[in-house]
Amino acid sequence: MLNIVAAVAGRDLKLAMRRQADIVSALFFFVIVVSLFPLGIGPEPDLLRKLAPGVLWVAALLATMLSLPRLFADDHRDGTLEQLALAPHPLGLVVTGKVIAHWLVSGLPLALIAPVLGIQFDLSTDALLVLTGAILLGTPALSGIGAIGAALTLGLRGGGVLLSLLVLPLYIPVLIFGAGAVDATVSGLGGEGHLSLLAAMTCASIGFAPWAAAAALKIALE
Amino acid sequence: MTDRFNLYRFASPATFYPLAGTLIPYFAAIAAVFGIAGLYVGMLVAPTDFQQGEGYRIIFIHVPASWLSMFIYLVMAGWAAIGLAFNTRLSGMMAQALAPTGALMAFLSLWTGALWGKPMWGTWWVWDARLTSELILLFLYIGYMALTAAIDDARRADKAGGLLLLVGVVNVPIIYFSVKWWNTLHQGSSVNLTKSSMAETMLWGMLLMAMCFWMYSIAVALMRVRTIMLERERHTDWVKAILAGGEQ
Amino acid sequence: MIYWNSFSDFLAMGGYGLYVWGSFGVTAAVMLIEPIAVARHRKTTIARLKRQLRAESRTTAE
Amino acid sequence: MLEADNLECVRGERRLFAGLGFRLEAGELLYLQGRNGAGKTSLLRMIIGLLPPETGEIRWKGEPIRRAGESFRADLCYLGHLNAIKEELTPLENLLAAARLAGEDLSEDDALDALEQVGLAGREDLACKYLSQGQKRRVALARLVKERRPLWVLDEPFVALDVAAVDWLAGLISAHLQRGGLAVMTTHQRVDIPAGTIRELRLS
Repeated sequence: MLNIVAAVAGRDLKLAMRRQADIVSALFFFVIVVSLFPLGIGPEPDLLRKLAPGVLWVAALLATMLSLPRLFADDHRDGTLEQLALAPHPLGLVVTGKVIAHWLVSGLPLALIAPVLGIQFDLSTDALLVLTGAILLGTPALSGIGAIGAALTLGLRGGGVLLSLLVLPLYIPVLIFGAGAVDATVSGLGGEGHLSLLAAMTCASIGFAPWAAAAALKIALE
Repeated sequence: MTDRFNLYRFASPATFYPLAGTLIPYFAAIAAVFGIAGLYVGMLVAPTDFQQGEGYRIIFIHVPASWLSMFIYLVMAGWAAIGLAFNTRLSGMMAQALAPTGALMAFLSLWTGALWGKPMWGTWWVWDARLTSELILLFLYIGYMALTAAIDDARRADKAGGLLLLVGVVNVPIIYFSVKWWNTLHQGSSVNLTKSSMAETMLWGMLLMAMCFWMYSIAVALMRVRTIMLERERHTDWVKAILAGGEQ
Repeated sequence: MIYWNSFSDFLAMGGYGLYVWGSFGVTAAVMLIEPIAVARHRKTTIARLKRQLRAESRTTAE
Repeated sequence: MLEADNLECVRGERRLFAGLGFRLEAGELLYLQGRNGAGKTSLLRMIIGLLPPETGEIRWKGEPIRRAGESFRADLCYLGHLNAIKEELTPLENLLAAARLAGEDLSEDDALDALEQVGLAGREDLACKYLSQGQKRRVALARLVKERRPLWVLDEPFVALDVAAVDWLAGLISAHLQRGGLAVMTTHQRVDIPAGTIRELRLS
C-alpha cells in the first residue's frame, strides 16, 4: 500500500526535478506578490506587521493555485492517467502519492521562503517561526483540497479559472486559521490553538480528499 | 415492492415531466396564498420592534431567503448523493434546476442583509459570520453552476457537479464555524444580532413567508427541470411526441 | 387588527422606507423575473427542438 | 473467460451500439472492426472498466469486472492510442516507472532486454522527447515484451510502425496467445497473427 504511494510520489518528484522552472516560477510568483504589498500600502512597520499574516497566506493560496491545473493534466494528456487508473491498487492511493509530491514541490518551498519574506514585514522571531509552522501544517490541506478541484476540472475549457472558482472558497478555513496563528502570535496570544486546528484540517483533508479526487478522476476518464 | 416500483417510475423523466407540469400551478398558487398571508401579517398586522423600529420588517424576507439558500443547497446535495449512488437520470437534472434558484436566494439574503445592516449597524456590509458564510455559499453555488456549464456531456456534468456538491456540503459547516470563530476573535461582540424576544405575530409572518419562498422555489425548479428534460431527452420518443403534439 | 394609521405611515416605515422597500422591491422583482426568464427559456428551447426535429425527419425521409 | 452480454453504449446523445455481446476463451484474439466513430474505443474502454456500460455486463472469469475491481485489473494490460510515456524520462526510466506503478517487479536487465527487442538499444539514456514518433511508440510497446498478464487490450497497436516492427509485434501477440493469453484489439490494417483463434466483431 505504501509502495504505490511512494512509487507515484517518487515518479512525480523526478519529473518535477527535470522541470525545475515550474517550481521556481511558482516560488517567484509568491515572492513578487508578497513584495508588492509594502509598495502598495506604504512602509509603516506597524501596518505591515498587522497585514503580514493575511498577505503571506493569500499569496500562498494563489501560488498553490498556479501549479494545481497541471497536477493531473500532464498525465491525462499523455495517457499515463489511464494506466494509473488501471493499476491494481485503489486510485485514492495513487492520488495520495501525487498530492504528497505536489506538496513537496509547492507547499514546502513556500514554507521555507516565507520567513525571509516575513522579515520584510518586520515580524518578530516568534511570529516567523509560527508562520513557517503554519504554512508547513496548512499547505498539505491546500494540495489535498486542490486535487479535488484539479480532478473535477480535468480537460475542461478554461479549467484554470474554473479551478480557482471551485477551490478558493474551500480554502477559506485554512486561510483563517493559518493567518490567525501568526496574528495571534503577533498580538501575544499564542498560536497553538490555531496550529492544532490547522493540523486537524490537514489530517482530515489528506485522508479524505484523495478519495474524492479519485472519484472525480474516474468521472473524467469515462 | 410496489412502493419501490412506483418510486422508480416517478424517477423516470417520461413520467415525471407531465407530473411536474400538473404540479407547478398548485405550488405557484400555494406560494401566492402564503405570500399574501405572510405579507399581510408581516407588513400590516405585526407591531413595530422596540429596538429596531420598522426596519426589522426586512426580516420577513431576509430570514426566509437565508433559510432557503441553505436548504436548497442541502436538497441539491441530497439529489447528488442519490444520483451518484443509484445513477438515476432525474437527480442530476433536479440539482441543476435548483441551483439558479438557490443562488438567487443567497443573493437576496445578502442584498436584504446589506439593506438591514445599513440602518441597524450603520454599514452596508459587516464581516459578520452569517453574512460571510452566506457570501461563501453564493460562491459555492456559482462554482457549481460554472462547473456543470463547462462540461458538455450531461451525464459527466451531473456526476462531477454532484461530487462537488457533496464536497461542498462537508465543507459548509467547517467554513461556517471557522468564520464564526474568526469573527468573534476579531470583532468581539460589538456586532451582534440582538435576539429580541420576538412577538408571536412576527414569528408567524416569518414562517408564512418562508413557506411562500419554499413553494415558490419548488414551482420554479419544476419549471426549469421540465426544460432541462426536454433538452436532454430530445432523442427519445416521449419528447418527440410532446414536441409533435404542439405543447407550448 | 391593522397596525398602521395611514398609508403614508406605511410607506415611510418609520423612516426606514428606503431600506425596507428596497429589500421587498428587489425580492419581488427577482421573484417576478425568474419565472418569466425560465418560461422564456423554455419557449425558445421548445422552438429550437421542434426545428431540429423537423430537420431530422426531412433528412431521414429523403 | 471474458464474456460480455447485452452491452449498450451511449455517448453524449448518440447510441453507439446496443445488444452487443461476445465470449472469448484462453488463446483467442478478438478483432474489433468498424468505421470511425462506431464505438470501437468506447467498447475497449468498457472492457477495461473505465466506461460503465449503459446496460449489460462484462465478466472476467465469471465475475462482473465492476465487482472484481483490483483482481481484474491485476490480470489486465491495456495499451491505449496514447503512449503513456513521459517526455522528460528516458525509455528505461519510463519502462521501470510504468512497471512499478502497475505493481510489477521489473528488473533493470529485463527492461534493457525489452528495449533491445523493440530496437531502442543505445537510446536507453536519451530523454524520450528526443525520440521520433515511431520510437516513442516502441517504448510504449516495450511494456508488452515481459508482460505476462492474461488479458491484453490493445487500441490500434500497429499504427505508426514500420513493416519489421509490425511483424515483430504480431509475433509477440502470437506468443501471448500460445501461452493461453487473451487479446482484444482494434485495428484498421489486417495483420496476420500466426497463432491462436481469431474472432471478429464488427460494429456498425
